[in-house]
Amino acid sequence: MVIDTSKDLVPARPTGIWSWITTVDHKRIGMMYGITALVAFFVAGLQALLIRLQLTNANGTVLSADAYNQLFTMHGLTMLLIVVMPVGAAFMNYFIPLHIGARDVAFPRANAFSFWLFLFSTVILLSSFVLGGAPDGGWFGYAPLSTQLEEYVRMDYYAVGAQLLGVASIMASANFIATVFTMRAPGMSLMRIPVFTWMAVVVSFLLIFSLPIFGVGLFQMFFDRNFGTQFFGGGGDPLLWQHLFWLFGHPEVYVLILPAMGIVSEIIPVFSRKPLFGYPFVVFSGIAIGFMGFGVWAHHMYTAGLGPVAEAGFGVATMMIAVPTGVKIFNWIGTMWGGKIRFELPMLFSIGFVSLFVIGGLSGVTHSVVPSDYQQHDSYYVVAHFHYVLFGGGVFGFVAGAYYWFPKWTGRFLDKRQGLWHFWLMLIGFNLTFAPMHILGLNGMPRRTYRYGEGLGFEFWNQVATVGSFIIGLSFLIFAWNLIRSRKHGELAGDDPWDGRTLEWSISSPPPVHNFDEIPVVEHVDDYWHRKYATDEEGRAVRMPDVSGGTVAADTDTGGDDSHEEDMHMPSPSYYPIVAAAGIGTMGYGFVYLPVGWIVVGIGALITMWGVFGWSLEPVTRGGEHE
Amino acid sequence: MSSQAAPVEAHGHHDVRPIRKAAMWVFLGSECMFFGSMIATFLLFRNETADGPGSELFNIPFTSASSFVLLMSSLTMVLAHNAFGNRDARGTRIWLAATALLGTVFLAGQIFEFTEFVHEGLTLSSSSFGSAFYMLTGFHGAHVAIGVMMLMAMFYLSLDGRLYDDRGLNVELVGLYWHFVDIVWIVIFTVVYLLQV
Amino acid sequence: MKPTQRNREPAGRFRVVALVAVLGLSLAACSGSGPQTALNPEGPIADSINDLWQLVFIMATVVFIIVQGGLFYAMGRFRERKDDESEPVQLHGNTKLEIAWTIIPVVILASIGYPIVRGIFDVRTIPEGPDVLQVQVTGHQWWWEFEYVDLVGDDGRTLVTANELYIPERTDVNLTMTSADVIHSFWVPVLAGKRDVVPNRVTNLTLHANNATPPDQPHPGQCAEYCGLAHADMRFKVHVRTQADFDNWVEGQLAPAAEPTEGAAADGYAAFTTCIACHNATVAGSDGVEDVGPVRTLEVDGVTFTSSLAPDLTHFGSRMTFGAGTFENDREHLARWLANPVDLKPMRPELNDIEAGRILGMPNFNLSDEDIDNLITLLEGWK
Amino acid sequence: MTDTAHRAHPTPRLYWLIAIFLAVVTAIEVAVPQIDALDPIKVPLLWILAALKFFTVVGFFMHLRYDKKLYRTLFFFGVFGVFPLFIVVLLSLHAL
Ligand code: HEA
Ligand code: HEA
Ligand code: HEC
Ligand code: CUA
Ligand SMILES: [Cu+2]
Repeated sequence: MVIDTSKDLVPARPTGIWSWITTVDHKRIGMMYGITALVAFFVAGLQALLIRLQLTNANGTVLSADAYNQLFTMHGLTMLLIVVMPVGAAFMNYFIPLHIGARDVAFPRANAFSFWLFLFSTVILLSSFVLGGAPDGGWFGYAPLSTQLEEYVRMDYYAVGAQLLGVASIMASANFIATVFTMRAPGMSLMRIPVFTWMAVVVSFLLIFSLPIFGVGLFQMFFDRNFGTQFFGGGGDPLLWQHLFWLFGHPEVYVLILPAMGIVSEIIPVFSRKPLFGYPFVVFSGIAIGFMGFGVWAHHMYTAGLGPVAEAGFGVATMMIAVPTGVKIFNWIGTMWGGKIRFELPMLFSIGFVSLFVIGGLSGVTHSVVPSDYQQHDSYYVVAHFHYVLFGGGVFGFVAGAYYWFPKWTGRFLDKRQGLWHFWLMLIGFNLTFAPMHILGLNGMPRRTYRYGEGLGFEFWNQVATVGSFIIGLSFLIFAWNLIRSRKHGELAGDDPWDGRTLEWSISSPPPVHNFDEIPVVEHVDDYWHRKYATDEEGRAVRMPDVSGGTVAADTDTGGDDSHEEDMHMPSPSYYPIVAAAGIGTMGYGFVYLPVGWIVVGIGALITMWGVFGWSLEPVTRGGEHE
Repeated sequence: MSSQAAPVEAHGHHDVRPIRKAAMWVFLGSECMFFGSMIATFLLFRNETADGPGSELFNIPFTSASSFVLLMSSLTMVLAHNAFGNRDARGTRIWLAATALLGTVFLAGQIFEFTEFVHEGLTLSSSSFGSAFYMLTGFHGAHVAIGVMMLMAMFYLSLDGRLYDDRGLNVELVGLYWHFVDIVWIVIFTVVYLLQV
Repeated sequence: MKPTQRNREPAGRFRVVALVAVLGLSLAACSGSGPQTALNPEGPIADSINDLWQLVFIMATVVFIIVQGGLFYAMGRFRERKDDESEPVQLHGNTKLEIAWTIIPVVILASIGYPIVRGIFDVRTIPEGPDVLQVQVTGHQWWWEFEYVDLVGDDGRTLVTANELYIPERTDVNLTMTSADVIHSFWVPVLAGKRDVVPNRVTNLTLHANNATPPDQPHPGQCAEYCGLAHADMRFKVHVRTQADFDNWVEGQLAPAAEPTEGAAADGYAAFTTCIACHNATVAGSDGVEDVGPVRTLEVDGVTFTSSLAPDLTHFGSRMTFGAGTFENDREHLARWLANPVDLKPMRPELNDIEAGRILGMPNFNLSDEDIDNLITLLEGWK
Repeated sequence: MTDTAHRAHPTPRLYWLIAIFLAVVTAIEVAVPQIDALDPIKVPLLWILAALKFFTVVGFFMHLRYDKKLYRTLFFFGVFGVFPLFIVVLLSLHAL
């Protein structure tokens, strides 16, 4: 893994556990997000398999109602907040600086802090299983059910865990926004940023503006549970929670899908050997989705009784999100059109994404038809819808990204044969699992039910779904094996294995600590491609003879000489971020177990102070003078 | 939270100050949503007093005075920033202290007000109105308190002339935060106090 | 330009066949099945929803076929070929095309805007007039309480029952609903969409059934909002009757239960004193008609709902099911219920607080087998 | 990228004037509820006055008038975003 840098002013890659704990390198932080999320995916997937086992037959007896309710709640929470969001964060951390030609994110230590806080929140949430019971109020924790049983700490875990995850995400998002807006390489105007990074920006804005609302809701839930306030119970209003939750919850679903859309927008051009069709349209449609995503939250509340006018308004607004989303779909197909499509694994998964996401999106549009949704709401039809968008969309997209960028992370390919098995099993298993749920839902099977009676005709399709879910499980076992093995033994890939278009392919695999020997000067969208290819009079790509891919970085003839850095001080490692995060995590546990927990809160506060003070007094860079 | 790292040289020709300011402004935008949610909650419950005490407890002259104090702390803050910009360490120090002092006076007023109200029977749990009122003004107060602490940290740094070191947190950022806390109170004062009487 | 591919490979053709097969199958599967389906409506409201659904489903299917068709076509047509060394034209976009595929979806969607809005008002209009049957519904963790506010017996009591709703055919029924604890949702798919039942709020739902149901095949319904532990077992039944049969039923229900004087039922009645801490029954005894258990009400937004601690048992014997529509009302199940309710249905009776009105299930009273037997005889006798 | 070309910063004199202005507006605000004649327009009037103070502080004390456009964009997303959202929330809960 260690690269020979030969120039001694280039920082070397440190090794050892301690170097990971104190790291402020965005690439390592990205890796840690990714690994945590992958582990969490297996945990949440295992929970899903238990759910499926329980539902295989009418009146299933595998799980108790109590266990089942905890499992589906944690399955949903984990998948959304601890799997898909962090996977997004993993890719963003790793690739935003590479995409915009920067050496790191704007605030490397805050970045590390975000990760550690995320990790501790994850630990808090998952540890609830063994410490008094996991949250069991559904992932959207509707009040007053969620505030009802004060004697159970379960929903305190929810309130605290989600709150801390929120803080971590807000910090990470502010970091990404500051990075993209202020640290782009010379020439990297906004309309030259790779689409993935654009989507990361949109996602960051969505989080920045939606998480505080959720935060207020969580505080209110927590106060109702612990301090006797009356936000949702008593004289309060249960629908207030629903508004606050979905004001966050709906933008959140676009937080989950936009990074995957960004990844697919990177992959499809590379494997079609054509630029993205209508780059500005794709970018603006992403921004439009972000804006519109804030205006449709109440489509989760059609049956709650908002009144016909509000329902009609939100119904129509919701439908219109199909428009910018459709633009993306059509532009992807437009990119493939007239191209030269190579069906490498990343491309296969991307096409899977497009195909399955359309199904999920269309079922979303049927939801937005309000009267229809009176029937579909809280039935398995919704479960089918969101797994198609989240799994068929999100997970397919992220897996595509993993196959695409694995060579950049490790310098090696993931095995193609195993990858093909993974793809086909996942595709088949996925459709077997979730397509039947449309039928179940329309035929009246409500979601979140730990058992269903005989005579309703639910057995057959449930059995199909269970079989399908195990096929998905198998496919991911193959994937896990592939990841573990290929890291050390995969086929060597070189720096630019796919003939890539964006800047990350211009540097070595894995990238050096400082990313770029020289900050690149950017002249085009897909700048790296344009360094390799010109177009002939017909508009076809022609490879330029003198530049060989992957070695551009070594040549020093690009860019002005003033961009050559004399000293390349990278931010120095620091353990204060993890200390501060651990302090806050400790406080979190204290808050769960109030009033006894106040002592723990106090201890946690002290640790946090230590971390924060140490952090602020510490010099910023190794070479940086302090005092 | 607010003391963020800044990789100075790592970014070559980038001036780090705009990066931090951008992050601060984004954070403030986010805070708008935070306070907006609580203000909306208060509006929702403005009449839900469960037949207990409600807005009739408000002492408008008193709160007007403390609002005025907070408003003027924005003036002292901007003067501190101005002095800081002119590399006038003494001026900076004096105005920082004045700002922290005014903030403390505001907090004292709020504590006084809360104890009054609790005596009258308006508590966090007495009604939805009480819950929303204390949550909103309480979180604002917490913001003021954090602001005062940051001001004192700046003051302390100014004593041994370390104010101009490159650091995650500096007078300008603290100033932005402080003004923000003030403008939030402008809205709260109107919505919670003036509109209710 | 590339040479056009004249001869399609078998692989391509297979894909098309597979696609058509899958689509056909899914279409077929989308016709309703089972008694709880939303796709075989039994009344005009569910019908109008279903019409809208069919419209949108067809629209979505067409879009689906076009998009997947385009995708698969592109995959087949533009895949990399071994013999072809040329690079593709580097087309960056086509503004006209892109505007077109922005506008077309807008038009499609706008075209269903009107039916949607009309549909909402169709379904949401609260029926009025003397012919409308008014029923008040209170959701409880985890059972349903129904009060027919306009149906009053000789003794001045309204008709109160639990978990099984009777309605006359071809009549508008207006449900006025609230919840005693957390949010529930009232859902009878064959008759109407669902409607949440929210504490502190009043919501309405209209039911209208075309035809009477056979006595043993009521329409199944279910709580559709997750409401905690036994949400899955918070079901109910809707019996549709001809007007005459309905009137008969009403008459029976309005009469009080008789206090048994001898035999197992009388012994059961003695044991029943435990039960009336929570359950009410209206019993005609030696000193007249009396509510033996607690009768409680809940006032929400000016509407007064009965909100009992536990299901009214006056006419328990006439119910087909119990435990909120979950178990057959027969001796075997009842015996298990009375021996240990939590064994049949998950509940949290250990958290009950009768004083505060918080009931989270029926506790185990460690009744003797004999008591159980007698209680069953009593309850089954109360038709 | 690094254009830090600000407009000329305001002077302390201006700051004092603004503070006086803010104090006057506050006085008006406190007076408005006392004047019965203003009752019909009290609510919009108070909102407008609050907005006036709000944007004066933001523009001058926080230098948003003089600073990069980027900051304005970032902040105004929050400021102007929050209003429509919660107006709709309150309307749908019949609280306005
Ligand atoms: C990745 C996450 C994701 C995404 C992207 C979406 C996308 C969409 N969702 Fe989904 N949704 C969820 C995740 C997601 N959703 C989740 C998790 C829930 C359940 C939460 C819970 O209850 O637990 C949910 C629930 C949900 C509901 C509430 C259902 C209910 O509970 O009653 C509704 C209602 O309107 C809805 C609508 C939509 C719409 C209209 C879109 C649109 O954005 C889809 C747009 C895409 C397309 C339409 C396809 C491509 C477009 C074209 C090819 C153009 C041509 C098309 C037309 C002309 C129609 N969703
Ligand atoms: C990104 C989000 C995401 C993803 C990827 C998934 C993935 C899966 N989900 Fe998920 N699901 C949600 C998000 C997601 N879900 C949400 C938000 C809810 C709502 C929760 C709520 O109502 O509050 C939900 C609810 C939900 C339900 C409804 C529960 C209910 O309402 O009662 C069901 C039921 O079948 C289900 C099933 C599955 C299955 C089978 C998978 C599979 O795809 C999982 C596949 C993964 C694995 C299988 C793990 C990998 C492999 C191993 C662990 C090795 C072991 C393998 C073998 C032994 C074969 N999910
Ligand atoms: C602490 C309160 C309480 C007491 C005392 C109690 N029950 Fe119950 N009972 C309940 C509750 C609550 C339910 C509803 C359970 C559900 O379906 O969720 C119920 C349901 C029932 C049902 C099913 C009703 C239906 O229509 O679904 C029967 C029958 C019943 N109880 C009989 C009895 C008998 C007999 C006794 C006395 C030995 C008794 N109960 C004592 C609380 C109580
Ligand atoms: Cu009641 Cu679910
Ligand atoms: Cu949504």
